Amino acid sequence: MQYQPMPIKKGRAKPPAYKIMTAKEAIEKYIHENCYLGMTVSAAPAALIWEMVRQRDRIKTVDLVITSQIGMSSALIGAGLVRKIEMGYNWGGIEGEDKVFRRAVEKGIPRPLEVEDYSNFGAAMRWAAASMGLPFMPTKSQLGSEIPEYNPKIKVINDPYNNEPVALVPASYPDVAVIHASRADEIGNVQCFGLYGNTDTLARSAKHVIVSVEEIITSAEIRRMPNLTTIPYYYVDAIVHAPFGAHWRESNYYYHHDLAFGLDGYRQFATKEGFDAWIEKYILGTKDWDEYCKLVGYDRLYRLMQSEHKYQQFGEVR
Amino acid sequence: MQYQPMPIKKGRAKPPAYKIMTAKEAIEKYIHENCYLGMTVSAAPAALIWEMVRQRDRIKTVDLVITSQIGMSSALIGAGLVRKIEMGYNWGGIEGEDKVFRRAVEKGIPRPLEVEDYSNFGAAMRWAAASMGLPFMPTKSQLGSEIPEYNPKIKVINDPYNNEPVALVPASYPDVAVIHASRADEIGNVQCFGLYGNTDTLARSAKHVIVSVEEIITSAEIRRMPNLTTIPYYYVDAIVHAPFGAHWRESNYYYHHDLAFGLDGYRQFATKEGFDAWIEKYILGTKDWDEYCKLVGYDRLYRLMQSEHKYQQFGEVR
Amino acid sequence: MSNYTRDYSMPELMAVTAAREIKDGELAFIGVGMPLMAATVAKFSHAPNFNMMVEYGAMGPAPLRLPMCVDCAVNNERAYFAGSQREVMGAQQAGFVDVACISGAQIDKYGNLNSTVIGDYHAPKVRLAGSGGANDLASSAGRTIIMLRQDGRNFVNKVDYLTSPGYLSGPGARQKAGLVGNGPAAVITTMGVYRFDAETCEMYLEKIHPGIDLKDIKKAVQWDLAISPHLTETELPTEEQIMIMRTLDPLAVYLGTGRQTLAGDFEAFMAMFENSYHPMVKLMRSKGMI
Amino acid sequence: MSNYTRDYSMPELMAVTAAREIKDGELAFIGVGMPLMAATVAKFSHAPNFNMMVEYGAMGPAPLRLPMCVDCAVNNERAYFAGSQREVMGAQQAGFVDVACISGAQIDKYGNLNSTVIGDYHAPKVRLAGSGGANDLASSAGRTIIMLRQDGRNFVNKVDYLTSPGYLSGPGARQKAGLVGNGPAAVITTMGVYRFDAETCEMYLEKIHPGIDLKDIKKAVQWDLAISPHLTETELPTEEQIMIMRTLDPLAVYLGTGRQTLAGDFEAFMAMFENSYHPMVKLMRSKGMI
Repeated sequence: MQYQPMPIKKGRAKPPAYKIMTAKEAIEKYIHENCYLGMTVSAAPAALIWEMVRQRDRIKTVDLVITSQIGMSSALIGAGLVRKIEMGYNWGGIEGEDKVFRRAVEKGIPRPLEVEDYSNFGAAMRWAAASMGLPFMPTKSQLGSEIPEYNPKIKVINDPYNNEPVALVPASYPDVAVIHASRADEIGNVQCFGLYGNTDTLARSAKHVIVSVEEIITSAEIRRMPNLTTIPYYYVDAIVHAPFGAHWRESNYYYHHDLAFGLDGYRQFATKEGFDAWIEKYILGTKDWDEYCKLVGYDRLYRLMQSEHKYQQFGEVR
Repeated sequence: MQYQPMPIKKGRAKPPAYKIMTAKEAIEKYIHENCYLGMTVSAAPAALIWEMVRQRDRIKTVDLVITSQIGMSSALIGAGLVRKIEMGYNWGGIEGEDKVFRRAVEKGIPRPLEVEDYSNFGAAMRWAAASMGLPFMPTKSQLGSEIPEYNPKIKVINDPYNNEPVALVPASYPDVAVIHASRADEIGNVQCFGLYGNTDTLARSAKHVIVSVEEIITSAEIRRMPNLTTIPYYYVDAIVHAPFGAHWRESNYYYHHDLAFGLDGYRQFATKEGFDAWIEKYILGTKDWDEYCKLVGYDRLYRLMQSEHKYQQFGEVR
Repeated sequence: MSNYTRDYSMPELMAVTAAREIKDGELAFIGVGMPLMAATVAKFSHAPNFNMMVEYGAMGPAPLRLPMCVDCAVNNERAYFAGSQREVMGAQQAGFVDVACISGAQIDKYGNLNSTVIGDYHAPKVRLAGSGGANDLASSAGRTIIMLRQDGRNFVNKVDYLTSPGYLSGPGARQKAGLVGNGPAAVITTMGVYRFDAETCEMYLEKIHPGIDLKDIKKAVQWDLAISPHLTETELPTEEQIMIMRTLDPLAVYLGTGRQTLAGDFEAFMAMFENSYHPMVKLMRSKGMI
Repeated sequence: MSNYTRDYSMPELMAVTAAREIKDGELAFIGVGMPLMAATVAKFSHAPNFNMMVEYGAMGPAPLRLPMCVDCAVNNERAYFAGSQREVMGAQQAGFVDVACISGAQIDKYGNLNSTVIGDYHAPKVRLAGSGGANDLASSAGRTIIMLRQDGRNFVNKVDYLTSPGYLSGPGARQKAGLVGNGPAAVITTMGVYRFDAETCEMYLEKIHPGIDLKDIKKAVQWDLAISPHLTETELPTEEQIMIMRTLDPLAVYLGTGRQTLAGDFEAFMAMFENSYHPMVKLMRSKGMI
């Protein structure tokens, strides 16, 4: 009787290996032309996005998938990198109207932008599905609205148990996720303090995951309080040390939102020329995140940190 | 033109009110005859289960829904309370074969027990569905096996995106969940340290939730590290202060599994007479959890606590 | 109780009116901006046991400063829970949220909202933010409070894109669509307060803001608006309610011109925190909240 | 490397044989009992960068003592992650688990397992534990290692209840059923080691344990068992591998009669921790793990 030993296939788990690299290295290694890029709003992965803008001539085009986004997606849109966005919300939050997004959708400036709309929870459930290896998730959102009518990927069916309508959303498996978090060890165990939105499920859905963090800590520190680990190492490809890496936005327990800076930026984003000048100064004109921070001013960043620490710091669990 | 103001319906959220009561009070208030009772294995809600056994003449019959269970479900089964069990696993773990469960299923002793089988994750996804208000969840488990053939509640369909098989499980909304956790404040914000299995989703699925805890803490302590809150107050009806409330099993960071006690118990559970004598001594013969602890011995419990603390304690998040 | 005041702005009146929709002990889903101010007024006055959820994963915060966005670190400050969006959004889909505040650019007589596009979806005149959480809350929250500017053109016969369901096409339509929540309870605008007829599900005018002319309201609504036979004037804010809002948000970032003031002025921004810290501490102490 | 030893028990041989199936850097889903001993041997010898997941919500523990169950506090000790079952079970369904150890009471030639009932489901001769996580891991883990006692009656033509899928009815059947994982890679029993033919998906005997007679194996299998033309004897445990297991589990709770020893004897149980603490510290120090 014949026999032929089974070949053993490789799983998706990333190894517990040294994963620290620069933003430049991580973006070069994982973000390629026509990449399907996942991103979420808590916290803002500014250090990684700025680096993508610096490498835009190489990257050329990405398709974005977000739940909500404020600012980061529009930096990429304004820089001419985005062909399509799958989204729940893309606007300016407290900084107001997102003219970059409007120009792209309404006028194709700097390039046409295709939009695929979901509700926030509908968009979030796409990553919930992918994070568990499922082809779809049901939701009780989006029903009755016109969101499914303009987005054929959302399928309204009668559930086979109660015969009541549910709206299915398909799993989203981004090629790469870019995430900003509180801290990580060098093999990629990541902790997100405070509210972190969909960061957890996004990391579980993407084929490759780049996480920038405020602090690198030892694995021994991770092991002291494993309940705080939100993204275990096996999802993570690269850890980028980027202190203040979410500025102008906030990082829970680290520093406060720099509203003065954000409002000023959005004022400049009102025109294409203003946007171009802004990224020329702050992104293209700086060679890396440290230079950006110097341009903003570490004294200013430090004051934002003190402002946050006045109100909250993580500490003893008694 | 006529008008008739809309009546405002009440939501499901429990109020942020004082919720501390004794196990006796909580079981009397929420557990009634024919109750559909949810329970999970981490941690073992022994103090609450013992109280149910004490009140068995009043309660008479419950239907259980679990993912995995070790010991607690069989205490109820052996006490003649359980008509049906929906489950992934019900056995003795390290304590070995569950003769109580076997007697009930194989011989109807002390009463016939109907079984509805799922895989563990299949069972878990029923609470994942309920916790988000969904009628069902898809899984990639259970496919190809005979589990769905013997359980018509599991429906295998081709998913509408890739046309590949998925096994749907229906949401499970228990009437009451009994849970043991680390600590809670008096309005019912609950923290579970260590591994807590499905405790989070079970609490979100049940109509009423009773949580016994090792420690009552202030709301100010909850507010110091809100990332550690696993069950927010709005799910919780009753908080029962039950130190060592999972004995003979363990409570992460509090005390170790009492294997010597558990093995001895399972040895006695091998016969109906042995089981009856055991519950007579430890449960029916004690009027409450404090008396049970005294019978076991607080010196012994304290040594189990020290044994756990030698290896791990929660503490500073640096 | 403090006295009514006439020293208020229209956004302040709207926020206070929304605050009055929130009951003590409720759980509410709140976005930043005007809903946040409404929630704060409620919490600091008649509803101390009310708690708010914030979309990106926080519940029950008790901050001493003004949150900047739904994912802002401030929402985590002394919260009962912080973590994932799944928790708060899952809870609301499961029926745990009593009340939610939402908005939109257009509304129709059934309370359906559009926050996606003005004009054609595929060639929009104005592209807007998209649903965000509005559709989710409109779908599943126990009830919704809708807040929007009434600009004369946005109370329309048909919204250009139905982002967030009100009563859809009328009686029974929400149930038929499979929606969990009960739909809109009130619409609070720059002109008045509207509710919905239990039988027809149509919006009617319940209260009119001080100084607003009923004729102007009728002109600002495209359909034939029903008026309550008990039409009254909107209750004025109290001095205390105004004090609460101005203590938390002294520069009127949310209810006035604060954003213009702060754009590019870091020192003014830092000073805002410095100057509001002690008044906030004092206010929360007086309420027994710290 | 330390030398091979003949001072071992059959459970120890099985655990060591399973340990050799685990590669460095892999992520494995491990239950307590024999799989835990296998995982520990792997971690402390050839696979220091391998990490285990435990079903009730832990990953990467590095404990100084013996875990008692899948929900045991020990699994949390110095872990990389602790929390919900959803994390570890979701990860495995999504394809992140390289290898998992499972078991059952009956097995057929395609590696299908029964851990639910012996006899008729509705009137069972013996009711067993049920699937637990076994079905989930058999469905979705990258590969599975099956460990079970071979008692002469449990290698059957047809399992009484198919709890955990092996290759189901043969080639292509897993894919057709929609299963994510690749199915069983090895079956380790009290008699030998079996693998599966890539073309037919049928189990064949690859290795025979020292002292076991091939004729006895054939008698213990109901179907016509294929034998590898390269049939060899199972590699013996090394002295170090045996030392590791006996340091972690000095009373042979999992691989011997420890449970009989401890039942009812609290002092013996406490002494087990006391006595194993320093040897475990010394062992982990020698491996650079603490």
